[in-house]
Amino acid sequence: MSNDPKSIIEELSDHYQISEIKEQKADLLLLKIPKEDAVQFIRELRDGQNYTHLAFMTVIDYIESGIFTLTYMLHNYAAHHNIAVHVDIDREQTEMESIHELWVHAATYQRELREMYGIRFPGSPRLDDDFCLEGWDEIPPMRREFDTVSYSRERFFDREGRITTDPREHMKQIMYPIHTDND
Amino acid sequence: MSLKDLISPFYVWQRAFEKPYTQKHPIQERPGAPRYRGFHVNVLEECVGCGTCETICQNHAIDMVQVEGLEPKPGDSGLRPKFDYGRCCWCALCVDICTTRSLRMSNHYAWITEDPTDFNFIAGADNMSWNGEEYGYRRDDDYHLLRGERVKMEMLAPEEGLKSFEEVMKGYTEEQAKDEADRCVECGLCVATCPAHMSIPDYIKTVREGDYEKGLRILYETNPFSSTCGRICTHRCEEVCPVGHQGEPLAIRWLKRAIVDRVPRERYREILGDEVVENGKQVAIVGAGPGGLSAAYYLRRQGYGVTVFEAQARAGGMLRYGVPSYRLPDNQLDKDIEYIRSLGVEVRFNTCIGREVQFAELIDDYDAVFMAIGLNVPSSLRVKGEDHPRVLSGLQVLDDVASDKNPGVGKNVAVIGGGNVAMDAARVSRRMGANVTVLYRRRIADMPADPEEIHESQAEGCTFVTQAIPVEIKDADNPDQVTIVWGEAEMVADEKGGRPRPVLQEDRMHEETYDCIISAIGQGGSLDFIPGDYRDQIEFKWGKFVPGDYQQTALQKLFVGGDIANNTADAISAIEDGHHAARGIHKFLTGELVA
Amino acid sequence: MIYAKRRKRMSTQEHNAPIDLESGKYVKIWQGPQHPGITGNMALELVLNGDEVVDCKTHVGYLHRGFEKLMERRTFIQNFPIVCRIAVPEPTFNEYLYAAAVEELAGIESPQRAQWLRTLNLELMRLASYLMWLGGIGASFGQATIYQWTVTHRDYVLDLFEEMTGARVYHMYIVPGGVRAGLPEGFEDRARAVLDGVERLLNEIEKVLFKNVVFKARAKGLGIISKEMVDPYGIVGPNARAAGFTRDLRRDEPYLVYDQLDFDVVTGTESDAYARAKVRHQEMREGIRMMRQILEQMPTDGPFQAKMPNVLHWEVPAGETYVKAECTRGEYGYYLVTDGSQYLRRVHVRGPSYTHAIAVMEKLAVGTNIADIAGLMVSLHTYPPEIER
Amino acid sequence: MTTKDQSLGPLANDGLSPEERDLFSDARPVPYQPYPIEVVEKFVNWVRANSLFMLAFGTGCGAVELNPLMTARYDAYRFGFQPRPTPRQASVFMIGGYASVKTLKRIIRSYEQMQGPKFVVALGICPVNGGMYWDSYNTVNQFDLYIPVDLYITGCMPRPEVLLAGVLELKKKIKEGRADGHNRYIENLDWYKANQKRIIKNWDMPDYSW
Repeated sequence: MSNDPKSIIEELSDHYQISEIKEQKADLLLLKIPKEDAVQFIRELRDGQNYTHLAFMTVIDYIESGIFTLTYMLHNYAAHHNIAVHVDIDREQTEMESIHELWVHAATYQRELREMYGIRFPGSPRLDDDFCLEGWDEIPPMRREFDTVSYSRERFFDREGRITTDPREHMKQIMYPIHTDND
Repeated sequence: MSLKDLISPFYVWQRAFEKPYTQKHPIQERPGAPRYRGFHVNVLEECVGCGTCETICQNHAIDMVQVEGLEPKPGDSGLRPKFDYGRCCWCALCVDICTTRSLRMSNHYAWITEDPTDFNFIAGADNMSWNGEEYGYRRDDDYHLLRGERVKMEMLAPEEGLKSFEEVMKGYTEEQAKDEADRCVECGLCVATCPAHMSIPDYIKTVREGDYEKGLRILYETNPFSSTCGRICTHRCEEVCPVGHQGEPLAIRWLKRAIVDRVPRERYREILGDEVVENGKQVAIVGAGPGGLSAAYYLRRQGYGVTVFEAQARAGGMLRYGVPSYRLPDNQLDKDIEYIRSLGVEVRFNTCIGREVQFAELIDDYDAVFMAIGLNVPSSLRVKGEDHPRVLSGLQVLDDVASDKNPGVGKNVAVIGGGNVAMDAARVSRRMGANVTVLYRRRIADMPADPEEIHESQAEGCTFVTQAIPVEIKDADNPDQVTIVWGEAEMVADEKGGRPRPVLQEDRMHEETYDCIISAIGQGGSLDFIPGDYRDQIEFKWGKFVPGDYQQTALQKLFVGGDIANNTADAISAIEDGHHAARGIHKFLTGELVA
Repeated sequence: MIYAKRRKRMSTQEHNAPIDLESGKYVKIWQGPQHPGITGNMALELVLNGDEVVDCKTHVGYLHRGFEKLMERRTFIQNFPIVCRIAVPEPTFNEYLYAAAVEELAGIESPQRAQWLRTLNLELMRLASYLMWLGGIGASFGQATIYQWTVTHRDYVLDLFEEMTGARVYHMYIVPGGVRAGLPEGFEDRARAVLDGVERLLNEIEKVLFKNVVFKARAKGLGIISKEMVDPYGIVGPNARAAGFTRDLRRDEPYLVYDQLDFDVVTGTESDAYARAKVRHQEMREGIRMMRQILEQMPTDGPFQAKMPNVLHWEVPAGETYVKAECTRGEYGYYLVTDGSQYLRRVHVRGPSYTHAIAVMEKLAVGTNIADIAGLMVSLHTYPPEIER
Repeated sequence: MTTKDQSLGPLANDGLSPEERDLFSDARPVPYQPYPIEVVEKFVNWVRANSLFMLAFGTGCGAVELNPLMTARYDAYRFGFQPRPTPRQASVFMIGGYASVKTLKRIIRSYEQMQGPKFVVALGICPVNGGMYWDSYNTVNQFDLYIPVDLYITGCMPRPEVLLAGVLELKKKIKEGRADGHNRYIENLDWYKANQKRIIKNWDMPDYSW
């Protein structure tokens, strides 16, 4: 078995539709895989290619194109190499196969993603338990359309009595008030 | 388990005989380290209220507020940062970014209170116990969040420059312009100082973003002479740029040029979207200099019929005849002027008021008149013999050069004066192959000319003789030459606190002979064409108009501006006068402005 | 021998027996969030059969501030003060990783001197963090003296930080592009004195804690992480090293100047709480060794900050990277995604406590005596704030 | 704040199910009444001030500087200040910086379980005006809307020295009989409860945790 990440990917390309391969640096390779094959592909990397360590899994919200991109960061201890597996899933019908059987701690990540983004991972343990939040009844807070500032202002109130002045406006009002009031 | 394991822990008793760790009076004994990031201090006199600290604060802990006794002035907004210690996290980014380094931190850290609204104070202004503390966090000299060095602009080597009237400053490349624009902190202090109040931070932003079309639109909101100003503006904005406290200020003028250089003239109309809808009213403008044409542009945009009367054969006024083409190439000036004329502004050349057209006609025939006739009478040296034929005026020399005439300066020239006209005359003479000596009453630092101009003149080989006061001009042995007598001066501090005065030292006199002497110590205006009955209604001072709000005079239809009506006598002020008068005329003609 | 016997005697719970809370055989108790026997602000929901834990559920989120959200709406420089707050007792690693990730994406290289200063800062932080932890493990097994000593010595290390960076806890020293200042005058000598003091302390702790019969009796055999558990649970750092894995990012994938330093990767074999403590104890010595080398070899002049764009409108090119470092608990990582704007598209902070305090803790707690839960938890070295962020 | 209204009836406890309601007291807490004789009250205050028991609950990052405060170098014990593991024994609550909504719920329970008169010291900037987390969706910005605070110590983190100074300040305040947060809470209980319930969505505990 070759340890060279590129040949691994080449080898796997025969069976999987790997796209957007990018070598970010010597020890990090990014690639994308269709949703259907993702878990099988990750299993293959873990069992066949020695990528035994799941550093983390997370998601990137591309709200403008309506997708969530899941990232599974796998690590090969022998080769000291990371592969980031990207999987695009729909932003509205957010569901993804669970990988808690491959790594126990993946269940915790999946719980977090369920809570913070609303992604469902059927079968993942304690998935619907509260993780960080309690009694949350808004849209999941990490989704990009959630505006944390206005939420905080409405809910927790800033202390009153603060006023700020814009230097440019202030100078304008005092030094040349009539020089700009037209067109 | 062994006996050793049982006994081993009793080793702790060994410590019983040592000096205890406990600090007896921790509160008193432990001031913060010399670098400790404690409570803020601000040196109010050094702070310019640019608000960069407020911008960078990720916690919104800083408000810019008015402080009693501090008024806005050029380069200082008069505001000072007020800290909310219910927000501050003592990251000291505000200290790092502070343009003047006036904001610092003390090493005090104790503040306990019952009332949460207490934690608000204006550093330096409010009486806090840590004000003036010696220790505390300061930005390290080798650590910068802002760059103090300006991006250098490529320029013609002095020896090359001397050979022709080719433009000396080459302009920024796109890359350089972005790099320079990146230094801006977007505080906007420059806006108040710019006579035209251009939206400087906004157009610099467009350079950064590479959106030159938007940049041009922003420029034309306040300045239709952007190509010109991008080259020869007196850039008072740069003098107040807070980034300058860290080294050099932003090259605001050149960034303006960077925008205009990248937009072809043919696309102006399309980009600016100027549509003229005639409103039937007619305005006369006297003088096709920057002031007059600026007014023409803004009035035309609002649909006024505009007729410009120009005594010379070409438009541009002092920009055309007073600024040599190695600083402002003709085609660049034309770029600005052509666009204004393309909107349908009619210019009548070789038409002088009082000669071809009478003042009263203008007042009677037009709905309003804007007068920006400029200064074209050289000031007198007020020394004996100054009407010597070999004493030329700086303006005349420049005028001749601009009109492709030989001013005949000779091989050996003395230029008297320290302003931009003097520098221009000196450099033009150098290009004519003359050796040039510049005589100036005060020191180089006191010269009203742009530092770059002075620097370039020196680079091109002009000799500067400072603290030199002309005393007499007399005939030389050779009738084609002239002799000047000048005396050395000592700078004497002014009792009233003004700038130091040069005082002639009569025992140190010099006598030198030149092919010609170029006098360039300033200009005055001529207002003789205004008939007496009108004259009585208008206010004058030192031979200039004194306009009221919106550049209006007591003669309601008459608006004035430019060098003849202000004391700064530079292009950008004239442009603003024109723009402001256009505002005023519009208000006047729509009935909003009642004098 | 005696220790293993004790454990065996304890367990009365049948393997995989269903837990019926109504049966009266079990009792459910909460440890935390307000409890002296919990690390930080988190909670364990324990089901007990007698004093044996038969089920454990962790509850986190008491410290959740939504960092990843907040960082998405701050500019790159504005994130620099905030990242250190993610892991309170060990902020510097966050600063370094954030800076390193941003530098990588922006194509900035920090100068050599900054690299040395950063390494020194990280190693000092490791020492301070381990000292705090050592006190914690002492205290959780009833050895409160250790706690008094180590926290005080940690304070001496914090004094060094105060001199070097201007703050005790949140240093905000490693800034994208370099560091904020060089070392103050005479710092090296004071640092060496502190290191000497800590080294002496470590020798004493060897005698007072590691040879202590009580500590041995309680920590040995507690919370054994089998070799097979390590990868499926994502166990890293000293916890994995105590199980015999020689994995250390400082050696395996050297960053900063670690490739110029001479140090050993400490491992253990027993993989119980005692072994984990021992590994960390030994690592502190290695850390001190490293710091002495750093103080010796570090360049004392030259720039410590790279040329930076104007941070007020700093746009980092679109890209994505994962940067990691070996913190006291293992692989600490920052995953940054940028989209070419002034703001981050996404940041994910990978803290080792994430798995240690939840998946691993839930597994190891089962079968443990309730009295040892605190010790077990400390032995895994977890920081709740980095779980919840 | 609303007017002090003690004529209100028992607490509603409407967050609890009917069966649970029987298990909890619905009595309203009573404000602390000073001893009628001034000297006695002064003496009692002096005693109180010199045996302050802090609740060991690290609610936020501020807790990290409590460790040095309680250990050898700063040794707060000598000032009559020491941590206790349970609210029943504690009289001082040190709010360690920011409070997330989830923690706030536990803070309320712990605070109510403490024996009166009790004192609250808020550490750091976050309880004052949100601090670092002013825009976070999960941390409160003004802590005094939910629990009365007797003393604020600014800083991020406040150093052990200033914590110590804060303790001394608190002692002074108690001796002068001005530390009345406890009574403020009870007298304006409904106002505080309304604030608390507005942000704690799953209010499943009694209105006052006796």
